[in-house]
Amino acid sequence: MGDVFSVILTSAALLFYVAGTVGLIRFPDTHSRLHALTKADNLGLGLLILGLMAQADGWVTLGKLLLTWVLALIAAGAAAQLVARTALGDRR
Amino acid sequence: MTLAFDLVLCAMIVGAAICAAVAGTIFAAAVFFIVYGIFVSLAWLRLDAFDVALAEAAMGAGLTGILLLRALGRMPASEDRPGPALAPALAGAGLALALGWAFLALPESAGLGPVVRNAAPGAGAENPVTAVLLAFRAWDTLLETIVLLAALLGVWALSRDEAWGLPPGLPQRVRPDGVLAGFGRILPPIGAVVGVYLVWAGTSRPGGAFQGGTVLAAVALLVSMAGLAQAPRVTSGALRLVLVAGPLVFLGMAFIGAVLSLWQPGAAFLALPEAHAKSLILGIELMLTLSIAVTLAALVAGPPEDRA
Amino acid sequence: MSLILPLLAAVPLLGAIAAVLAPRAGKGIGLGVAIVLLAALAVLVGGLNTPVVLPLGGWEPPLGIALRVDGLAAAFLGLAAVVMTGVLIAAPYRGAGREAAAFWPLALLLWGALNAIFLSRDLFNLYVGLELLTLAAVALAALSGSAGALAAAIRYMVFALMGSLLFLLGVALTYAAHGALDLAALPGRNPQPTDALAAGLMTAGLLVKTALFPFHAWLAPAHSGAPAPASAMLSALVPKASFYILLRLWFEALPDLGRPGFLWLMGALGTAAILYGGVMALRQARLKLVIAYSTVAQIGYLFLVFPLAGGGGAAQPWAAGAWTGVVFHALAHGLAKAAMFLCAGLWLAAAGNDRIEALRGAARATPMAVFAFALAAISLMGLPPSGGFTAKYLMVTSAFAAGAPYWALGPLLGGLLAAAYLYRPIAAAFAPVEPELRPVPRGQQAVPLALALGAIVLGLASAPPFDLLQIGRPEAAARGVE
Amino acid sequence: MNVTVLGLCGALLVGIGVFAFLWQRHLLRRVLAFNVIGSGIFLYLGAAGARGGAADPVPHALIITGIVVALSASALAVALVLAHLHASSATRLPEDEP
Repeated sequence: MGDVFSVILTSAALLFYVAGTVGLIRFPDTHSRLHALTKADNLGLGLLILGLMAQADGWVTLGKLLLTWVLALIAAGAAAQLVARTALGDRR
Repeated sequence: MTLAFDLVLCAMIVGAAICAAVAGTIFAAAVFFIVYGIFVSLAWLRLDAFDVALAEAAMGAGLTGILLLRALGRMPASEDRPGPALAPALAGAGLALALGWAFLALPESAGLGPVVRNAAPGAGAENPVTAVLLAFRAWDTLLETIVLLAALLGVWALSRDEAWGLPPGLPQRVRPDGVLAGFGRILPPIGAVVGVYLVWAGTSRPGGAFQGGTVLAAVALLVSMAGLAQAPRVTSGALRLVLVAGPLVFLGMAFIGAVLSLWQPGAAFLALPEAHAKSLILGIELMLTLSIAVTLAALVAGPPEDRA
Repeated sequence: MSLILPLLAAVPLLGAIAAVLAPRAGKGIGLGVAIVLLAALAVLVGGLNTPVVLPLGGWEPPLGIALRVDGLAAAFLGLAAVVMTGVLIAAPYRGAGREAAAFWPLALLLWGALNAIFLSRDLFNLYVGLELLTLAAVALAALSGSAGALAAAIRYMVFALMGSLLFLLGVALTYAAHGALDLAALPGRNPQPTDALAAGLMTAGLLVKTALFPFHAWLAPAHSGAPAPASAMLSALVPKASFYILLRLWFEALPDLGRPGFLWLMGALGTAAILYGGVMALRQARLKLVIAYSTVAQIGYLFLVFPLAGGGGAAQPWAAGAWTGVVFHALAHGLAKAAMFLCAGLWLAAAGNDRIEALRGAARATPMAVFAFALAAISLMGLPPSGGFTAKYLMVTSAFAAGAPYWALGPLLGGLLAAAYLYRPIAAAFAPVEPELRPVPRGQQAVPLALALGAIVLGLASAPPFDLLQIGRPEAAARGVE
Repeated sequence: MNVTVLGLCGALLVGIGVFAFLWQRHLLRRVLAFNVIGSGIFLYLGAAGARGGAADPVPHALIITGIVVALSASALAVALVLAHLHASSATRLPEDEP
């Protein structure tokens, strides 16, 4: 049961990663690329982590996985903001 | 199945390495290098080398990548044309073939694994890697922390005379309410906990002074880049004390052992008394972590600079 | 004994840490370290009858790392101690400015790295020691901060990094094949087909680091671009460390891998280095470049050890003499070269540049320094009575005795070339003109004089160091590496 | 078998790195290539140590030491390259200038 759950969720995660990567490559300018990347990848990571949680063997592992997602969210958000602002600065 | 995974992983590693080696711009090369480092640390996981995977991800990919990107940021875009390719290609291919042949020609395992695992508990660390680093081959580790110090002294010596005495790196200008400042407030407490945990866990599980120190160095860099705290001047006595604290404690313990050996049979230079080995190793590691963290942060920040 | 061994490497490192904490006291700390180490070495050499081995921390190899001191190690430790003491006395850095805050700890780290290498018996530990040595040496080469010195330091770094990686690759292959890193464990290993590749990689890396022709391109700019006290360390000591590892590797750890072709190649490259370095030195207009190219030539002599002491057959009775002669050469060159660079530094400060013409009349302005330079020159040329003469005598006689007189060609022609390229600065110094040099205090001239006298004394009283070198002399030095 | 793949991968990385180190002229690219060679050597050593089944911890410790040493050397090299750039506005060695 847990394994099926994991497989479904991680496959869905991969789909989001592919979508994000396609967006990164195909979108015309920095801001829309960032949009594709952060939205799709954060969701992908969330699904991946959910899928992996089904495999966790204890509360500590669950906590670590959750923390991974939260930290990656914060880091991705901050990094995207910084890149976006630098891109704006470059255009001026 | 796992063979397929390893083949794909190796293909990705090699692909990233080739891209890093030949990418059209240096920026692309540096980014590919970071990706490459992450893939290599995955390979270390495949080899059950968790300590190495942590070190490779944190230092090999992370800090080295930051070093390259930081340097690129200071460089004008310049024409970048490599030299003739034939001789380098022959040298590279020849060496790769020779090494590949040698790997296949190596005799069956000739390692020290069983010897180390037998002796590790007596050395005061259940993690055999930590036992090797801080007991059996402590002299290597001591010299290695001194190598870090030598590199930092060399980096600092490259400052211009007018900038000597300023804090390491460029002066930072950050908006106090900006994203970076907010990010810099959230992450340090978590980073500090993770860093110390890596050291504490390192005696029995993967982790240790170098991995923990790298995480703490990243925290220090983030705090400084976010403008939340001013880095101390390179002439500051306190900064210098922190830089040398680890090697100093390590060397000091070694010297005490040497002096004790005059009347105590079991004592020797770099020998830790077996009864206290575990707590002494943890103590030395914590001091080393502090020094490693500050040294790495200062190495990445670079020599003091007075102009943008 | 077991107390002294680790202290020899650890005390300079401790001194470096102290100098990081108290940059203003750098000179005092350096001299303190020098006194402790000279005393420790005196005790060590006085009581050394057989090689002493010390497993560090009580962990025996293969698990741990062992230090070992024999005659060869003691001789190089002594060379480092004497040269470093002279350099630390002569170095002019004061205060807590950029250069002073960098020079004292880096010089002590360099000393610690040298001693760690001379004592170590572990291949990977030798790699870490070499890296420490390289980083300290590169930083010292860049100390002046001028564009030329920085380019030279980078070129040095590029070569040194490549050398380190090749050495490391060989070490990795050795461990993979034998599960051992201890030099003493390798002669009794179970031979593997990969051994030749491992030894070749290590040797190639060490050749690059020793700057043997044709890997010499980095040496002259780096050694001449550094401040004089740093040049003295870089030229007199640093290349000796990687050569020392080569000696250990081929004469102690892997003598069974020696092949006549390899020995011949080393001798040929050495001879080429002697001739090339001599000709290049002859063509330089700046004194520091003359001295630096002279180092390229002098390094060549060291590699004659391979065909002369390593060759089997007819060479046997004289092989040990050749081995001792080469080590003598390393010692005499170290002392003489340090003296020369310190002299060059004095003249550079007194004249404002280091062109050879600027030396005209120096014999009147700085008589002691000119005397020191001339004494050092006598040793480099190999004239009696000097350490250089003893060394060349031993090499040349064993070349003739072994029926391979072509190996005497390098030392003999090299001596002539040295006489030619060193004649120019000495002739300029004795030119009968009013010197345009600012006066130099006698105290500063005394240091190079003492070092140059050391090179002479090595020839006058060659028996004690000769006997010292026989302690723990590797068997292969007499039997041949084949 | 899996270990052999990783060991051969290490050998290949050394070759790629050596090629880039000798071919590239820009000094930062050479620092990068140095690191590729280094990690290739480490992977080679680590894979060789893992052939016996249970991983040998000694190579792991050596590799961690090696990674720290490589990072130290890279940091000094990068600082030298930047100082050289400030002093002479060049990103490569004088003899490699076109």
